[in-house]
Amino acid sequence: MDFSFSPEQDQLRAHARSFLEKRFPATRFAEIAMSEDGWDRASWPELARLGWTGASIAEAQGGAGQGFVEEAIVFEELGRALYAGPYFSTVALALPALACAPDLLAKVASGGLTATLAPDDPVRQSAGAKAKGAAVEARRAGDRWLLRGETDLVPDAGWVDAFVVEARGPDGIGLYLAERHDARPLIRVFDTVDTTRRLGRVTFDDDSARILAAPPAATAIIASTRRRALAALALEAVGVASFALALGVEHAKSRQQFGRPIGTYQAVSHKLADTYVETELARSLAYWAAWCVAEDDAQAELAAVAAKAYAAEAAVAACERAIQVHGGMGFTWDHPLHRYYKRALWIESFDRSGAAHRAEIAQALVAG
Amino acid sequence: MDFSFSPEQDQLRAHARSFLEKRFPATRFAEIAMSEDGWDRASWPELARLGWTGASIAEAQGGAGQGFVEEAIVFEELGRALYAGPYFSTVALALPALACAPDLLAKVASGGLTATLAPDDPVRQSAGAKAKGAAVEARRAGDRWLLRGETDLVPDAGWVDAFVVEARGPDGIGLYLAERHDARPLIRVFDTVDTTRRLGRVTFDDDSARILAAPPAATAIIASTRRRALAALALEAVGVASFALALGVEHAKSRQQFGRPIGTYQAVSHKLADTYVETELARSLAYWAAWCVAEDDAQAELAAVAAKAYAAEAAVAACERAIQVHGGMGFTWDHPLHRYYKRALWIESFDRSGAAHRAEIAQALVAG
Amino acid sequence: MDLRDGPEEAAFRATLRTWLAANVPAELRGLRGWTGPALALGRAWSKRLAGAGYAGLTWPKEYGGAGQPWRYQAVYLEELAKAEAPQHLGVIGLGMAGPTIIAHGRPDQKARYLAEILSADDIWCQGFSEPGSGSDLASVRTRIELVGDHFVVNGQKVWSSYAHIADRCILLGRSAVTGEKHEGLTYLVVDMKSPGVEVRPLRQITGEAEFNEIFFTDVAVPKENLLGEIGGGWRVAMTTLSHERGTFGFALAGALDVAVRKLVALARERAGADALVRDRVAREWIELQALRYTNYRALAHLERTGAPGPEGSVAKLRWSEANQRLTKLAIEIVGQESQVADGDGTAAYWRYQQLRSRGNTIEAGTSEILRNIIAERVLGLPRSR
Amino acid sequence: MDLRDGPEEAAFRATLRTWLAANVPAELRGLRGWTGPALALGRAWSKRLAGAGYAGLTWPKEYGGAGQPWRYQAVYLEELAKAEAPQHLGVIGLGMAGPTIIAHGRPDQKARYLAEILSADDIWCQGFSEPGSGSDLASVRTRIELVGDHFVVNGQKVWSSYAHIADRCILLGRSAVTGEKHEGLTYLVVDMKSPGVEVRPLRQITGEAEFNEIFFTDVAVPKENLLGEIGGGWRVAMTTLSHERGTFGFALAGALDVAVRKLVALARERAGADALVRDRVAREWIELQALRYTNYRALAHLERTGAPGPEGSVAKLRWSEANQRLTKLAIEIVGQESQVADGDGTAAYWRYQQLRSRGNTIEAGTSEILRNIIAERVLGLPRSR
Repeated sequence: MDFSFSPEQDQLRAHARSFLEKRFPATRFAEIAMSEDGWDRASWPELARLGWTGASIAEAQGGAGQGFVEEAIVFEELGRALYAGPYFSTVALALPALACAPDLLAKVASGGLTATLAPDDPVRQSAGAKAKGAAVEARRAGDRWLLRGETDLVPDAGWVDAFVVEARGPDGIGLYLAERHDARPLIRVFDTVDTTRRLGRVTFDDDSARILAAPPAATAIIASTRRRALAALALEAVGVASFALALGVEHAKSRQQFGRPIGTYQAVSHKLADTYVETELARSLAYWAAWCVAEDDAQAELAAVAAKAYAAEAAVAACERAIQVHGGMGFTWDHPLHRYYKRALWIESFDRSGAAHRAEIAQALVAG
Repeated sequence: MDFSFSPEQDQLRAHARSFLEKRFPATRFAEIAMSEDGWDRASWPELARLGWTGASIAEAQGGAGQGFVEEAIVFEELGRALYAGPYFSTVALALPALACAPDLLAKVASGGLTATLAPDDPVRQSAGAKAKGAAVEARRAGDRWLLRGETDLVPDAGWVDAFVVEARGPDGIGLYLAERHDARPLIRVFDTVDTTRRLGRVTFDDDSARILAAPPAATAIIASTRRRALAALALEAVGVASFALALGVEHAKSRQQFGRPIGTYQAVSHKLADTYVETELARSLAYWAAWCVAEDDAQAELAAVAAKAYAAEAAVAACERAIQVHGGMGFTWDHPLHRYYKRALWIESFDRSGAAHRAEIAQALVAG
Repeated sequence: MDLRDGPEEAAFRATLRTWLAANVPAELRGLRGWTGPALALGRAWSKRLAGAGYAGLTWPKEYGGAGQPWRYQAVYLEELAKAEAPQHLGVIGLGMAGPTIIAHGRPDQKARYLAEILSADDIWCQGFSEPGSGSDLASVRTRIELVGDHFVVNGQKVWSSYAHIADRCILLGRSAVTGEKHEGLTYLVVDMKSPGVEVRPLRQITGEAEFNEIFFTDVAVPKENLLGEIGGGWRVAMTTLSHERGTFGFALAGALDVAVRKLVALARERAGADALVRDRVAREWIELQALRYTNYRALAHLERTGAPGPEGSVAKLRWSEANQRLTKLAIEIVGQESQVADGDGTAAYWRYQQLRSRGNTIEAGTSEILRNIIAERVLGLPRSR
Repeated sequence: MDLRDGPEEAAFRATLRTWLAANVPAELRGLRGWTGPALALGRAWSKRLAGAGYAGLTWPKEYGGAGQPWRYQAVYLEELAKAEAPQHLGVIGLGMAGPTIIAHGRPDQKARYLAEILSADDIWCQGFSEPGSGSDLASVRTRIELVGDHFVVNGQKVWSSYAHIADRCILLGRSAVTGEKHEGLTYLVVDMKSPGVEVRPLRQITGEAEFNEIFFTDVAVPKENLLGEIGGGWRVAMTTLSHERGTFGFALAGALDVAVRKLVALARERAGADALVRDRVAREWIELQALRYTNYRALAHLERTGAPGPEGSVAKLRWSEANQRLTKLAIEIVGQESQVADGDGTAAYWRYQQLRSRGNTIEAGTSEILRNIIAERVLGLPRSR
């Protein structure tokens, strides 16, 4: 029973924090968020060189041979720095499927491939797409496959080199890789509230794809991808909440009203204390989920669902309290808080609502 | 559009408050609550003389010829004074059925008859009774009826002179009057948490009863009784919340910690401000419900359900915050707060939970 | 007690409702920002309201008002909200500047300002908050110096709605830096076209600019624009703020009524069977009724005593929190699509409303200050500062 | 990072679990109050725990403890809660008085007191809070005067668990009324059988008496019972309170674990299909996991640094609120029958738990004080007082 990070892991965190603070100060990430592309593409090779894109990839494929706990540290720090770039898409959403092909892993580790997941999940489509019954179908063509159909609300769709597509073939849902340089699907990037993680619609029109996992194997990969994604977002949310708390505390110490720093008022200080408490509880859940995912523990599913539900709500509340503590200033476009808030809302909306996640947990408890 | 009380109504309230404060100071009601009987029986004729038992009874039957708005004022003040006695049972629960018989109304107005309602509602029975499928059946015997069966969690069952019984006869549910002096049902009074309003089990064994309303008419009376009862409890809850607030404010002004009255701390003062706000909102809903009930307005059902759900929760929260503001002292048996808290919990548990009441409202909104 | 409209109110409501149905231009519904073509539409709409007699309903007849009791203003606000019609652009003139001038102005000031407020020829804005003075209004630092026959104003105001289109500004500034801070304040009417006045829109988290910063650099204000006395600005400002709260609750409950109706429709369409959604929808519907009937109680108090009670603070506090919960529930029902700003009308509508709602607990008195007011002025608790 | 028990912990846990299964007398489960026959059972149980080596797990070996790392105490608390076994009656001696004596006591005091704490021969209580000094401990007024070779104690203490059965009391009182209030405090060990000590049970809203008032009237306390120095009581008291928080979180999470399991069973039986109930049950389950893993993080910190982190305050704050919500949900599921105290076991159980839970946010540090501690000591915000 030892719930502490190793010295190497502590060092990874310290290094990540100082790298990101220098590389992406608040002024810089506002620029990036408002840029056409929404991403500083030059940062990707740097992340690869730091060993982050290949953290859990075996050394034989050019990775660092570590595991999800190390990736968890990176997710938390990227959340804290509001990093804009397809790390979540590539490492949380696409990597489990890419692991079916060692050549792809090597490309991810080296920074040569970014990817995302185009899910076949009606909950994760827009109302319009749901009405159309949108889905992607896969049809064999020699040793390749052809994809046809539409998938919606795909994270980072405009940025990535490749799509891992959950597509329906003759035997059920499989996982296919559509690389942009030869598949050329039609991509529409939406005007997303969190401009640093834009959603898009991807339309395939008999585009060429490679199969990564056939139906029976794909199911397990899809399930493990969801666990990774939820745990990763829980960690990002903890990073977001921590930073919002830090901004709120700093403001409460310096802003004066009625001749005293506003942090002397319990209406302010107790709100920040609650943020601290919820952030720490979210952190405990997120680290628990990370460990369960890393160890493929039997509790990984429940832990990831619980951590994401709790941490997302904690991050949203942390940003809301920080905005309130900042008064009018926290409501302005020029202050960084709203960008954190929008990321927190993005995280909260991913996969399913907190209520739906709690319903999953209750099902396991009450029925089990 | 005039949401104010008339001068006569204001006077009724002022008079009620001063009467109750003198008649039942805090020391006295603790004595009453801890007494074997739990009721100061001598107070009933006094209430009758004040015109409260017959407030809405026509002058021809010895009543005051007023309406539910006047009764509402009395309910609020009785709640504030934590009056122990079958006013709620008699005036809210039994009166609509008793109105079928003018002779009974005159007895209520004069203080000569107290009564309660034994409902046929599975939700309002204990788990034990539910398992037994308890219910009361009515069988004709000449011009009288015989009742047989069991009903549970009947308010003030140990005190009243008569039971209005929802019993199943050959044509459905009707309303019957079983007077204690001739019916003699078996009554078991439970050790109720709020000792000033004890619940009991009533078992009829072919006991003689008089029919008040036959099946088709009874349904409307049962529905209107529920509206009255919910509105009355909303008003009681407002009285309870107001008094708990007053205790909390007084304590916050006088209790010193760290060299200052604790009311200077926002952790205390904002809690009390929230109690004030919720109490005022509950009051608005309760008065609205009272007016709707008095006018038999089309919105009476929704208003009564909404007011009871909201006011009960507001009263519970008001007491909880007052206990917290009082610190350890608020947690002791000798302080009056816990009696108010237990009444608030009693009110909250009556009929259905707030969640179930909100489900009724949602059904009307979403389906309607 | 009678919660139905009396015959006169019923007639006024019916006429107004018919008038609104016929007169609210379709292109005005949901308009925000009052820039470009929206501004022209907004001005025309305000003049139309004024022309039909719906401006200054409660102003005394001697100043061109309709001299009606407060309940008419309440009905007006309810019906305007129900029709989803935009406010009169001159709300600050009608609700704050005008009543302040009526209470504290000299006859020449009344003659000069009031008619143009009523006719919607002059749009007014408010210059109270400053970057360093949000909740603590008495600490404003904008300097007012009397130099010969005019005042010279230097400083910065913030969170000023309508400033970008305003003709005049009610401004609270500091004329003395020594002594009690409340006693060094002076209240002026400033012509927004004066040299040295610069307005910069303040972009908020929704991406839109609804408020402004106003910079005053050596702005000359004629001496006759003084309202009240030099050093007597605090008392005048309190009049302005008390009028802000008069029937404010009706506008808020009206807006909440619209929001609840849209929420019910959304829930019915997309989450009709979800018990958790239903519970939260019912909560907001109950909260709406509670605010509505609290407003009616406040109105009865206002009409009887002439003074607004504490219910204005109650309504603002609870409305803001209800609107935040309600819009959050709506985006939760919409799901991940709520992150798409250019999605269909429903998603984009609720997304805007939800982000905008975060300002509700800050603007026009933070929730913290409102709770202080209730604790101190209503409950009589000792001051927390 | 490894969230599984290591081999030694696993062995300790397995042995303890087996021992508890064999040794917890059925009639002890759920006992409260420690009066009459319950007291004899409780004393016997405490001695049995001590005899099996489960008292003083983390105390140094030189003082008769097991000298184990904190994780053993954590496992002990988890398993004790899981078995629904009552606490050792000497918790105040083991967790507070003993460690304080080890830190501040003279060798003769250690020799005199520690062994009897471990063996459960002496039960201790705490005399800190007073009617006028709840949150503000430094303001205690109980007078301690040195008269010749003994102290004379006069005053009143309150909220003292176990006082009605205690042999000794750790008492904080005032030996000087001038100067800084923290500096006039003195810390004594008082024999509860001394003449002039009177204990009165304090009946609480559940109807039971779990705490006591202690009245001291001219109680003579030998000079050698002084712990630390005259006027140095504050520092000694801080040691006592910091030990209260060491692995306190594990006892709380253990209790919550039992409560959540009972809640799940209740929900399954009586409200299995209710989506609102399910949502709230899942919330408490998640909260439990969050507290559990926060405890593990705290434990890692404690073992590495030797000092408890802020997580003790976090655990106490959140456990108290969770227990209040959870018990409220339970009585809501039970329905109106929850008002009947003599109903079946389920209704009466939850009714007691729900009423008792209202004390959770008051006892052992109010939630308001815990939030102050977090704001000031963890976040570094300025003091609110």
